[in-house]
Amino acid sequence: MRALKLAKKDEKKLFSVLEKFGEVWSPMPKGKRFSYEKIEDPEDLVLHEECIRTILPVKKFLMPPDFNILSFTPQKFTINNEEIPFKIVVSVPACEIHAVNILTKFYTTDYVDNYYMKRREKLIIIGKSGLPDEHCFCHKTNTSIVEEGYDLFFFDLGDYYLVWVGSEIGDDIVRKGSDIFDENLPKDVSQKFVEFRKQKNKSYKNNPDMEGVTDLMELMYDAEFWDEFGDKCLSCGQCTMACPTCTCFNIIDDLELNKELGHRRRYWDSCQFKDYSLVAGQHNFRGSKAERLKLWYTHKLKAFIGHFGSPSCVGCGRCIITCPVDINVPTVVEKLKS
Amino acid sequence: MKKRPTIGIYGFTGCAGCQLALLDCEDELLDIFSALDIKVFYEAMSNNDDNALVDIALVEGSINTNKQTQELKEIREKAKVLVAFGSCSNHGCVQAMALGDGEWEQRFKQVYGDMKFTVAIPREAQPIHKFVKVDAYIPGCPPAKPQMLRALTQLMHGNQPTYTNSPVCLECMFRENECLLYNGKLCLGPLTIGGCTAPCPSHNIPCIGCWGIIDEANHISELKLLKEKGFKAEDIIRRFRIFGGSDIVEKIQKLLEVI
Amino acid sequence: MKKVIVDHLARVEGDGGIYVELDGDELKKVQVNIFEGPRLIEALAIGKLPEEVISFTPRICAICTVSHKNAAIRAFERILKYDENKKTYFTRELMHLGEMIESHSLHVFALALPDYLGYPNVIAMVDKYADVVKQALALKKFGNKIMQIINGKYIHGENAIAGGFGKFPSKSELLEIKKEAEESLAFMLSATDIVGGLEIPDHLEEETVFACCNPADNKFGFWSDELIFSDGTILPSVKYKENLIERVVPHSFAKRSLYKGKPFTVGALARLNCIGNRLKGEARKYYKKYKNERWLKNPIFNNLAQAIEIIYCLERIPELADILLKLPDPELEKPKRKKGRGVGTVEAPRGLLVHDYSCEAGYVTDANIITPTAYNLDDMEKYIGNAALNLNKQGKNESQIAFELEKIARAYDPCISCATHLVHVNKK
Amino acid sequence: MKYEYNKEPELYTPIMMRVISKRDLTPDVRFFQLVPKEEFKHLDMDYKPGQFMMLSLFGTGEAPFSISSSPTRKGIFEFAIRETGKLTNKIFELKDGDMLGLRGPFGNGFPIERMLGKDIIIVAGGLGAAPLRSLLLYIMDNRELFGRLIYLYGAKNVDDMLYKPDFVEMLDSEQIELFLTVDKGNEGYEDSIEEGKVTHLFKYVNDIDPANTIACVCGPPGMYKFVVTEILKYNLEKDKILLNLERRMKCGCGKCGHCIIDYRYTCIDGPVFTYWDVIHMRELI
Ligand SMILES: Cc1cc2nc3c(=O)[nH]c(=O)nc-3n(C[C@H](O)[C@H](O)[C@H](O)COP(=O)(O)OP(=O)(O)OC[C@H]3O[C@@H](n4cnc5c(N)ncnc54)[C@H](O)[C@@H]3O)c2cc1C
Ligand code: SF4
Ligand code: SF4
Ligand code: SF4
Repeated sequence: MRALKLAKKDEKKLFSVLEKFGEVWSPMPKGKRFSYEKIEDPEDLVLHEECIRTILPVKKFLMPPDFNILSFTPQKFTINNEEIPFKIVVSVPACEIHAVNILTKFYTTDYVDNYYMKRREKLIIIGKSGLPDEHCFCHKTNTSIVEEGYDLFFFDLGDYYLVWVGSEIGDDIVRKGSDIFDENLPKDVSQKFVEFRKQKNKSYKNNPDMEGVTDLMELMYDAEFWDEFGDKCLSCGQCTMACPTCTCFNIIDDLELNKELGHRRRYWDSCQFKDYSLVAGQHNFRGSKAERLKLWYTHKLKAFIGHFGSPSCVGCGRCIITCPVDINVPTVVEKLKS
Repeated sequence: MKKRPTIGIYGFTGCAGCQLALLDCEDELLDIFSALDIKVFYEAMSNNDDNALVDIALVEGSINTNKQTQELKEIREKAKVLVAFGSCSNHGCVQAMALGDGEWEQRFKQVYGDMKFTVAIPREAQPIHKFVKVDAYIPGCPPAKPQMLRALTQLMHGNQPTYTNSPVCLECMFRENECLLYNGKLCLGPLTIGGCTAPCPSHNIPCIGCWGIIDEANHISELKLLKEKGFKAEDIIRRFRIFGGSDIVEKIQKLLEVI
Repeated sequence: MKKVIVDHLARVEGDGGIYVELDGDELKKVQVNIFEGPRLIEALAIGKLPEEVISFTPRICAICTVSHKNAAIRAFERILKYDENKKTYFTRELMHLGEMIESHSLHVFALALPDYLGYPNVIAMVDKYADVVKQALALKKFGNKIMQIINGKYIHGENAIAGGFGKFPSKSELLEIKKEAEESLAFMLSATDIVGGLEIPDHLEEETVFACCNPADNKFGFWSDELIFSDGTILPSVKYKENLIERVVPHSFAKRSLYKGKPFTVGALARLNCIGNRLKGEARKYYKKYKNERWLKNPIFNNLAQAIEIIYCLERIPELADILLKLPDPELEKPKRKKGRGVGTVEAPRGLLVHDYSCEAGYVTDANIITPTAYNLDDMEKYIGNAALNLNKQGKNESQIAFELEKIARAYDPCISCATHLVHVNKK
Repeated sequence: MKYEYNKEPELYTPIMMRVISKRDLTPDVRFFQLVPKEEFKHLDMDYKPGQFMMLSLFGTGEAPFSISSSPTRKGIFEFAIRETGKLTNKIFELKDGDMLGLRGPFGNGFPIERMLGKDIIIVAGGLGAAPLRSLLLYIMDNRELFGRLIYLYGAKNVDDMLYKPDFVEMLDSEQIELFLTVDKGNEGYEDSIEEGKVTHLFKYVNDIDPANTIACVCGPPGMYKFVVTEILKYNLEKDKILLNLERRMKCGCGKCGHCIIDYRYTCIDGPVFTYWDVIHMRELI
């Protein structure tokens, strides 16, 4: 893999290079948190020192919360062929890139979801390794290092960034920006890189013990704590919206007033909602909140292994700072272990 | 050309906002009037035909006089599909916030003294399903434009309108808001029927629950949570009641047990 | 005996009717009946927190929701002792103008105009008056847009709270509002001439007293802490009860009010009659152009007054936007006091609106809300009586009379759902 | 990133079908015959018994329905649809010639290859007879490829029995050992239909060779446990008991998530599961 250097003094010039490749999106403050927003001002492109945990993850670009998939008349259905612009997201942490890789695997296995893939092809990911905060636990889910799925990946090594090139587009970008990207890496780069990694590894403050949770999910299936969590859960669905590897959606039809034209809408659904598993005859396969939570945690900690070899939780910590009643991967893992 | 479905839009006690919300669909108003054969719509037109049989009856407002009960029953007879339109008709809205506390007559006396009214005999406000069979519900205080238009078109095509089964939090997350409840504000989003597109949390204002209570609402857990966050139990329960209408009445006892 | 009965007033908000009994040349009975059931909102306000009352009292009426919100906020801010900050103040004013535009354009174009042009509703006018209808709807939509941007929703938004706003409108939103106001003015000027050119019947005329808020510094505007009457009286808002006496009548769930023992009128016409000479710009030109003696005795001119007020709003918005663009967003303030009484008087589109609260230890102990329609009902009955008598003399039949009477009610733009909340509770 | 993937066919886009005939099977179940509209006739829409399709109606929505016809009778698609809600109410309003959208087939279907040469026990409850009809017809049309065919069918009452005339007629057939029952009230059919739960028909199932038999079950969610208990008494291997399950589905192709059970998607890994899966995974029945 190619690696280059970007001097910090040239950081502000990055925007004008990226701009040539599409819309530039970067984490912007939203209250105490962040969200990926489209930016127009080079000043808004900030490569933060710590990992930025936006309210909604990168999946919002790949499968928008709510969009039309088909248009139809009584005679025929036609796919929504809207032009999707290239988007460049900046400052994406490693765990999120893992999440995108999981999504991509998921959406291309068995059947290929073109709505996802159309957007994936148009998404340029500029990763950035930052320092963890008090909630990050990607070191426990093996997602703190990422090897594919990004176009460029930045490491902050003091007065410059080390930039990995991860794709053809990434290569195009560094070529376009040849005045700021420098092929000649400083001599001390490997030493500094090791230092950075060491410091990062030392900085984790959240250390849930994830060892063996997969089997514990099975063993503790009937444990009482699930009901306690069920009594607490508000069924607000925030956890599933925030989680970078949650994919469930619902489909409904909308008609246009006074016209023989309609649209089929696809929008995020949540397994925490009551009618998620409801079928005809009012039979509900997951009538209780506890059952629905079990489904979610099975999916995060166990089920994905069956298909893809690793669980789908990437340790981003979103569930921790999203769930109002403290149901999240670390608290569930703690219960599994007690 | 297909026959246009006939519709009647009737208002009882409320703020008339649901009908107004319909008139507020400025861009679609011409379409609405041409797609539907509107027989009754007092707020918007004067050539109303009170006796018309209608395919769809949209009923706004709660019922709180004997005269209204009578009229509502007549509308039921005339309508193929009767739709409760907006919070007042769905669950009573604010005028039903004290429903079941047994003090209505006292309140009435406080206000009007011993006056004997000739217009009608008043009573405590109730949602319309207490009097007639309701075929579909459109929640909202008032219903939001996209959801209302969707419901209208569905009704026009003979479909049941989709009833949102997700709380306000879903749309709040779609708009990528920092969660107010998480940050210790008294937000009723998780207890409230979605569809409004979460305008209030999007303006940093906690949801006050104006669309009414969602099926799965976990009042007990939210009560416990808010108590932990430092709110007084009676303040929380009172907040639950303001827009809870008739739906909260059965839950109150359980909540009182918790505190 | 001739009876004129309008069972159900059309093209007004809420459920009301008119009942008139004529015996030969004599008027036996005239009643504006309000069937809309009482909601006892004020009684329900007792024992609640100010923020809760501020969110649910606007549910009294959808079309005046912002006025109710501003009135309630003004009342409570006096109790809770907030300092007024400029950004908040002017943002509220902008939001208020949004409601004026929305409500007035709905009333003038969609509810009243069809009467004069002989249509059952505004949509039916499309064939001949497509342009007017489209632009009027666009104007109405503009009013809604302002309320949606500032208050969160166009009906019952929650963004405005005591102490400020959850979120202030952004720069681009303000610029958008400003631009649209400027662009709408031309249409409104020509539309005002259409309304000004209508023939106004004189079968009801009689002098009356008008009342409205008296904005400070001799300015035109929609709120203040003083009331002004067309007989020259000026009264601090907190003393409203001294001159406006309430009573209950059996044929209506709305209470009535009298000024010095006589009925009076509030609303756009009242505002222009009392403080219209303070207008500036195009609004002043149009005021000068159309103002005449008959304005003092004929409520039907209310529609014209509303049109002129829309011009005022469209001229005021760019000014406000410019001011707001320069001011930084303030932090949300905290209350400094928990008890006391506060009266908030504002001008709703249909006239004077009073919110009067008392608090003890942070909770509401007393609430009184008087809505414009409630103030107007007595005068409305008076004019309806006059008209009935005169039209009867001219030999008109029942249905012809009924049509004319309805027009009067509509000119007043009664907001019946408002009216039924006129109640006063005193809980010790 | 560059991705290699097959962009066709469009997963979520239905093709248009035309209703050519319909009839009532029970008071709330109607049988529909559909053929592709001209422009879609060339598409190869082969399917297996036990698979399902997503049916779409303009503006109302989409839902999964088992194919009731057999691939041995090409060109026509048949469905037995119960009126239970929004979409199905609208489907019931369809007239001959009306159009609806269809996509699929989805699901694994019955493992026909494994079943060849075997004795087959089919147990159907209620609407379960719809997907099992596909299998039944398939076996009947290829009768020589299978061993014994035992069919047990239970319905709530006589009126609710799907394909009743066909079944009653088949009772005399040499090709099939068929037994019918209703929960209550067999008036008028005392000779042909018994009274009692479907499990009670197992008394007629005798001389089973467990090594050479496969059982296929489909019915309401509550039925599986009881039926499986009965079948296990014949010592059938766990993976020779096949259950056709139902879950909520929105996409039919393993993306929307609703039908997930542990790591399996009912729409891809099912709807036909083995009894071993049931033991292996919780929540299946
Ligand atoms: C693999 C499979 C095969 C099926 N085969 C048949 C069949 O052959 N004949 C038949 O009549 N029915 C069949 N069903 C059930 C059928 O899908 C539902 O009856 C149908 O979705 C109800 O739709 P509706 O819009 O009329 O009901 P709604 O008004 O939407 O709701 C009625 C009930 O149906 C449930 N429901 C809604 N959507 C779905 C969905 N997508 N999947 C499952 N349940 C849903 C609701 O939860 C509710 O309880 C099958 C279901 C599955 C999963
Ligand atoms: S975020 Fe928490 S409360 Fe909300 S649905 Fe998820 S687990 Fe339940
Ligand atoms: S702010 Fe309120 S509505 Fe939004 S997610 Fe949090 S609890 Fe739900
Ligand atoms: S209060 Fe809640 S339900 Fe009502 S509009 Fe606001 S967010 Fe929606």
